Amino acid sequence: MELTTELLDKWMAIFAEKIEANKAYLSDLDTPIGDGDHGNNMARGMSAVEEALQTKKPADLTSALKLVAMSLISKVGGASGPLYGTAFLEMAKLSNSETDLARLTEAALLGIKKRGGAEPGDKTMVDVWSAVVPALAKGNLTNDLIQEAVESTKPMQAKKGRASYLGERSIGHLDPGSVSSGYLFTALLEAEA
Amino acid sequence: MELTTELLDKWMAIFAEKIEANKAYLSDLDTPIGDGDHGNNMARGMSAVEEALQTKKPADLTSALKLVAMSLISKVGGASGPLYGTAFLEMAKLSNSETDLARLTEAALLGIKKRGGAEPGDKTMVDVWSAVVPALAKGNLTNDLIQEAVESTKPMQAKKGRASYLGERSIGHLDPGSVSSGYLFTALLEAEA
Amino acid sequence: MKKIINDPSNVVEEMVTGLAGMYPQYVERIPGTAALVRSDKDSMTGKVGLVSGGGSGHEPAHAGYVGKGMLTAAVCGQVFTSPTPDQIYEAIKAADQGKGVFLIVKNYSGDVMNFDMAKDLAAMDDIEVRSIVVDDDIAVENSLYTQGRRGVAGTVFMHKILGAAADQGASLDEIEELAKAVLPHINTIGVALSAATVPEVGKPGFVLADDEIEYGVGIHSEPGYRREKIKPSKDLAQELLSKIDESLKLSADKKYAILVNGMGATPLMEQYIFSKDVLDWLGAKGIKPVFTKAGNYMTSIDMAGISLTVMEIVDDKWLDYLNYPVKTIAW
Amino acid sequence: MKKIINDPSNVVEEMVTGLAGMYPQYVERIPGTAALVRSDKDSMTGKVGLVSGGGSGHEPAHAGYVGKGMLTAAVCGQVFTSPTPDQIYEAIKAADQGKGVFLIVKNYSGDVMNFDMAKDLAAMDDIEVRSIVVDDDIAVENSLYTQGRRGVAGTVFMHKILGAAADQGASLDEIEELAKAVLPHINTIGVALSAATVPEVGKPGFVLADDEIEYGVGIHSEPGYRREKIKPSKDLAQELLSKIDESLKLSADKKYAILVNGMGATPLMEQYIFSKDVLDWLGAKGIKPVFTKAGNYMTSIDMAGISLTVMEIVDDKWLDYLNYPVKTIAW
Ligand SMILES: Nc1ncnc2c1ncn2[C@@H]1O[C@H](COP(=O)(O)OP(=O)(O)O)[C@@H](O)[C@H]1O
Ligand SMILES: Nc1ncnc2c1ncn2[C@@H]1O[C@H](COP(=O)(O)OP(=O)(O)O)[C@@H](O)[C@H]1O
Ligand SMILES: [Mg+2]
Ligand SMILES: [Mg+2]
Ligand SMILES: [Mg+2]
Ligand SMILES: [Mg+2]
Repeated sequence: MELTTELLDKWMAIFAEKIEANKAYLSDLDTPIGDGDHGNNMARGMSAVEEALQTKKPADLTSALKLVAMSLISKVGGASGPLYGTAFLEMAKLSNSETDLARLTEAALLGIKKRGGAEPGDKTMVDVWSAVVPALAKGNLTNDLIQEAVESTKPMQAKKGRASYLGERSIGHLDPGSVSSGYLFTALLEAEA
Repeated sequence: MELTTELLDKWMAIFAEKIEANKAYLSDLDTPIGDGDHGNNMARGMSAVEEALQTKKPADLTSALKLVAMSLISKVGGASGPLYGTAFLEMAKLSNSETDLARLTEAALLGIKKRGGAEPGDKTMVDVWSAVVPALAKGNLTNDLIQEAVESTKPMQAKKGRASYLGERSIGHLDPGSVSSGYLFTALLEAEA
Repeated sequence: MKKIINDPSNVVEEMVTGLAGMYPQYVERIPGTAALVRSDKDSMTGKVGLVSGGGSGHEPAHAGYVGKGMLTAAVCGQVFTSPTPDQIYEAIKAADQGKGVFLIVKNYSGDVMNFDMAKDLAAMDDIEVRSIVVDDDIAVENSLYTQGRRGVAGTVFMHKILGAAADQGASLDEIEELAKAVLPHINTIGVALSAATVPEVGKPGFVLADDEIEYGVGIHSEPGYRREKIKPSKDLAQELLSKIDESLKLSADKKYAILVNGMGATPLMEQYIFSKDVLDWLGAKGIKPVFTKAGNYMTSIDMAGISLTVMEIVDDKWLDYLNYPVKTIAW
Repeated sequence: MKKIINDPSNVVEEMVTGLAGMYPQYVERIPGTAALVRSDKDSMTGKVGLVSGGGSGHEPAHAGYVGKGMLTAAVCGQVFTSPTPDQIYEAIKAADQGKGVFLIVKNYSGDVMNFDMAKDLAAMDDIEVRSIVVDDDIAVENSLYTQGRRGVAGTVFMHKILGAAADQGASLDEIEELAKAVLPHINTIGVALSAATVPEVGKPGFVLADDEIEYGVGIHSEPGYRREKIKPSKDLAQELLSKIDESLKLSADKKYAILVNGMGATPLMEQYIFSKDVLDWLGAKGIKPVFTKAGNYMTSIDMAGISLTVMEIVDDKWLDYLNYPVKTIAW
């Protein structure tokens, strides 16, 4: 499937809505195994993304992706800011030559892994991204698959990010960044529909 | 009546006992209108006085009074230390030429007034001392007179010391320094008896 | 009471030992006392000695201000209790270089009397001693019929100004004159969010509800002049500044030094926010202070709260003194 | 939550304004950012720039260490939240004098990633940027399989040492080499009596009972390794020192620098008492530290508690760097 500026706009609008609606929930998830700010961080970032897209109306896909990336990078802070920012920046870079969503998200995932050094199983957003990206390539991404990937982080022990300080005590909690990444991809499915 | 080293020893021993027995009470009195340490201050001082008298065994009245003064001065601190210390220092100075208790306490009272600037009615130990000293001169000092002088500080508004910060709120409380001075003079009566 | 201490009755002894152990380059303990004198003896030669002190619990005051360009010695009393004359006397002797010694005393009856007695003791040694009694706390009505205003954070400005003058060779007469000239121009007032807990007492001096503050509390948790619901920092600044304004008649034509002082448990974050509100209030009046400082300078153990000191700089020399370099732990 | 603030969501903005307003002689705000750069531009000329920063709430870190001989610029993130790359990038640009810029980053995933991204941005401007990630908190097991040790109070020693070297003209290569050499010799560990309250959150990160303490708590109130009843200061010192001993193998033949650090609400009285206990413990082992300091250097808003940093001085030059004079608000 191809990413267009129209699709990106729709995607981001739906993602922003989901984040706003689940802001408190995301921060609550971040409380026992983090510092309780993931919802606020993401909400701050996505409202900046929405404002930037609406006021600057970027002409092409590359500028639009770059705008999303820069808004996230400069507004979210913490760990999730540079990670989400890197994801969109990598998509922006590739978008000059490639607009296939599977290829773009592959590049994004590579960027996230490089930026944060996390691998699948470390209880981070990488767990969701690395389940979703191959499914996108195969054209079989579903809400169920996303949900399963999100839930898979619950029994994991964190190896990266703040939750890793807790060692075994991180087990039994959903990873907040995985939950927000889940919203990102369900938003994509809804935008495509 | 004449002050001798024997009488002074007895006087101080009884005073020290009274202070020790009423340490908590004196500090409690100092809580609503002061900083809650008068009992501790006096107890620290009087145990130093007792130790000094017993270990150094001063040869004459002047050295004994000086020893009492220096022990109080160096151990009590706060407001009551220099006041009681000055009282005994003034007695020591005069004791070379004079051993009459009325004359000695007169000098002590003058010293207290000069050191602290308080006058009768200011709700300080001066209220007790200035009732007691003339009675000593007239030979009619009684426990009742002492008690009356102590009680007289209750309705007063403090004009000196920490309690004066409270203004009208100092009314209705006994002045802790007056209560300890009361013990000093009842101890004297007991020592003489 | 949850405190990092060993024995509540031994806190001053241990604190002084720790302080002297950590900062041998600045202070050394006078043997047999809880008083500290400058380690840098060369810096004292030929100069008037400056001695201050008081009850402990106000750290970094007073020992934190001992060093070249500021105090010569500081005496640490028991917690919130004036030091005794013998200790002050030892500090005077250690500070004396034949040019006389000047005492900076905060206006509490205990301090005033104990420092006075120490003065008497020193006089017997032919050490010339003068003193100033600092009473900058305008929360207390000044009156001939009470102990008068208390000495609080503004005392640190006095230390700094006299310290600079002494280091530049001012005589005892000149120091005394300077102290008297500066004194009426220093005004301080504070607000407390919670009271201090004296280790030996084990509970706070008073208890404020979770949403209550008290204006005008002293540095020993003496009661203030009004208790009310917590307000935004802006409003606290407004309250304290208007009291100071009444007293100093703040004007855009004059020069001011500002000290925002944390009481011990108040984070710098709050002190800087409050500082902004103070600068904004002054700015609206056209006043841009010529000297500003924020931090924990005259604390009240673990009290949460803040005090604001405003000093009118009547003579530009005073500003030079404030800016004069020092070697101390805490200025 | 009782705090001297106005709007919980605006504390960083107001704090930075207050700080810059109170200390114009040391720092100035980089327009449009929450970053502060040295006012003394002359002191920067021809020197490697040193930039640090992180979430706010650690005051006086990091802006309090900006000035000649120490940091060139500091970036203030939201409370306990890493600053964003664009802000760090502005600080890098302001600090760059053509000799390259060195970043001192505390080991938190957010900080590491945001500073890394800023580095990428600067690379596009042909500014040479290197960095060190400080991870001195030995309360956290060091492991390839976790984020690793956190960066805490020992970071201030890194600021000081690199700052002195930079001021003396060290090249970017030399600074990087020095940073790498120093890093493994800095060990820190702390104990908390209460947790910090982030203004926007409004309640403490965790709650300890009136007689409980927690060892190994981080500077964002991250959980520690053991919770138990409060102990005397001596025992706390013993616990923290024995952990450090395990890691550094303390020996009378080696030289050490010590930093006793208050977490924000802990009075200096307690810090000095704890310092005495630390010095006593070391003394019993025949160790007399060559550099010692106690105070609030890397705080956690209003957390009550203390941390102890021990650094082995492997090269005497490091001691010179620690003693090198600086012009900052807070060192
Ligand atoms: N190194 C990493 N690699 C990938 N994802 C990470 C990493 N560190 C943290 N995360 C993700 O970031 C999320 C936390 O984000 P957030 O709470 O906004 O930042 P912070 O931890 O700085 O407060 C985690 O739930 C996790 O999914
Ligand atoms: N200026 C003064 N003149 C006479 N007595 C005073 C004066 N100031 C205080 N006192 C006496 O001292 C007593 C308090 O002593 P204490 O509690 O030991 O000292 P502090 O007030 O320094 O804590 C008061 O109750 C009062 O009797
Ligand atoms: Mg978080
Ligand atoms: Mg008292
Ligand atoms: Mg007292
Ligand atoms: Mg965070």
